[in-house]
Amino acid sequence: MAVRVQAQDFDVTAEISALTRGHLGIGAVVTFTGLVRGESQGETLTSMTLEHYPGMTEAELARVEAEALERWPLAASLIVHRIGTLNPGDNIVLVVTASPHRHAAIEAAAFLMDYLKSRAPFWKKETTASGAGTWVDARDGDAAALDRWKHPSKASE
Amino acid sequence: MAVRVQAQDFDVTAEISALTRGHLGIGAVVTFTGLVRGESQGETLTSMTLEHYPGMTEAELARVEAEALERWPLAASLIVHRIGTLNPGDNIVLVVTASPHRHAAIEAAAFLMDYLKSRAPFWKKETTASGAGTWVDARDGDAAALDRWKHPSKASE
Amino acid sequence: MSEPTPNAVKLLYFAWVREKIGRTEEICDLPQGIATIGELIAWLKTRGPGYEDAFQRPAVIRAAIDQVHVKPATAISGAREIAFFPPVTGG
Amino acid sequence: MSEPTPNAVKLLYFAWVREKIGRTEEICDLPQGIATIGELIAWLKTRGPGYEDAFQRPAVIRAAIDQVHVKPATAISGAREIAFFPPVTGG
Repeated sequence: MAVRVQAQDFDVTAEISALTRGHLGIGAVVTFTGLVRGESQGETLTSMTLEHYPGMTEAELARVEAEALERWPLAASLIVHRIGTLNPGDNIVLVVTASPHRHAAIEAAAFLMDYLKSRAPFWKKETTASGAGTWVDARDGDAAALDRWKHPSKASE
Repeated sequence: MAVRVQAQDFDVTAEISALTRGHLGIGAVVTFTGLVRGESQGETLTSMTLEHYPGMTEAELARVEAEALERWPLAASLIVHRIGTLNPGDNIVLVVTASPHRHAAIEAAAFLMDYLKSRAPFWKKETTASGAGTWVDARDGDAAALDRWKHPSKASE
Repeated sequence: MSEPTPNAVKLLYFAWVREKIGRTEEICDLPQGIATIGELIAWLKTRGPGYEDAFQRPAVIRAAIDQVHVKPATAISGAREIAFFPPVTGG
Repeated sequence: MSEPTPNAVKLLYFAWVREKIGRTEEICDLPQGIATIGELIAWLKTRGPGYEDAFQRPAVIRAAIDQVHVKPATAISGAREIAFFPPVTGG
């Protein structure tokens, strides 16, 4: 039950260990890691810079996490989001969910990513080989991904 | 694109790194880790022993993985399953999926776990504090979990 | 920075909204008659070329009052901090 | 262990099927007339108390021919290796 916004990298194994140690009721841990891809719309990416809204970011991530905890019986969860300038292949975001059984952990991780992407105040600026810096546009698919959580009977399938 | 059956533990970070290094098209990595829980039907668990069918296990895991690769555009995937005697809190199984976008990675990881649980020839024997060794019964829920992948329109929601 | 007066509000800008306006934040004394986020955007747009550029398509502007997402019709009365930014792209 | 003769097949047992029968594997000369997995189970059941106990509820017995899952009605002709086990519980 924690959210962190940080410039430094994270270690998935270490985060899982810290989250599950001593919780012998946990049978399933799911992690989602988002990475900087090496190209954007056909152009080679040289770096990506993440801006955020300090204060609101942490508050919004905590609200998203609280909503997941209301919907699924999670034993533990974690959201870590990096800020600053990152290179292709670098980690951007980590979501970890832990629960007694696997389906809750998997669904909650998917939910956290969909909600985080639509609500947490981060903005990505990509720099390509040509030197141009471009703010990434929000994807229509992300809004559609969000919609499915509004129909509990579908989301639980 | 690999499956391993082994007695020793695995390191999630190391497995992710090995799988994604140099693949700059990967934007999303999902891991599922199954852990030995500390109790079973109200009794304290002291250990769990995993038996398997050498040869068929690897073949079946490879078939399950091949099916996931046919259904989702995965850039990389991995299944690691431990055998032998494990203690509460120990890792049992790891599934890793990597893809350009997150939904494919999440769905494929869920699929791999559901299929692996119903098809890979492993059997768990639990030892409880009272000293009794009991073979774990297959759960009805696992068969139901499998069914949802037979309706592509539902599974892709 | 001095404390805002009762009629003043802190405005924050992020990403390309920030770049177009050319500033990260400012304390603004709002004129009478501005009741909602949408009305505030319409007024900000008149404050110069940078603002006009930033707010030329209100449909792609998102806003937060005191660090909570709000809609264009949301009342701003009582707000201490109002932020404007493009649709978020984290994750 | 000698190579199986043309009429012989290697049988493998796992988990509680193995424990009840008391062996991991054996090479068996099958009598004439056993065409399917279901028929093989019915015959194995007659081979002693351990087998009878292991196969008393055929509905909970799973089988594989040459390391591929099969059904009770599957023909066994040509099989080199036939395994019997409870429903799997890995993962």
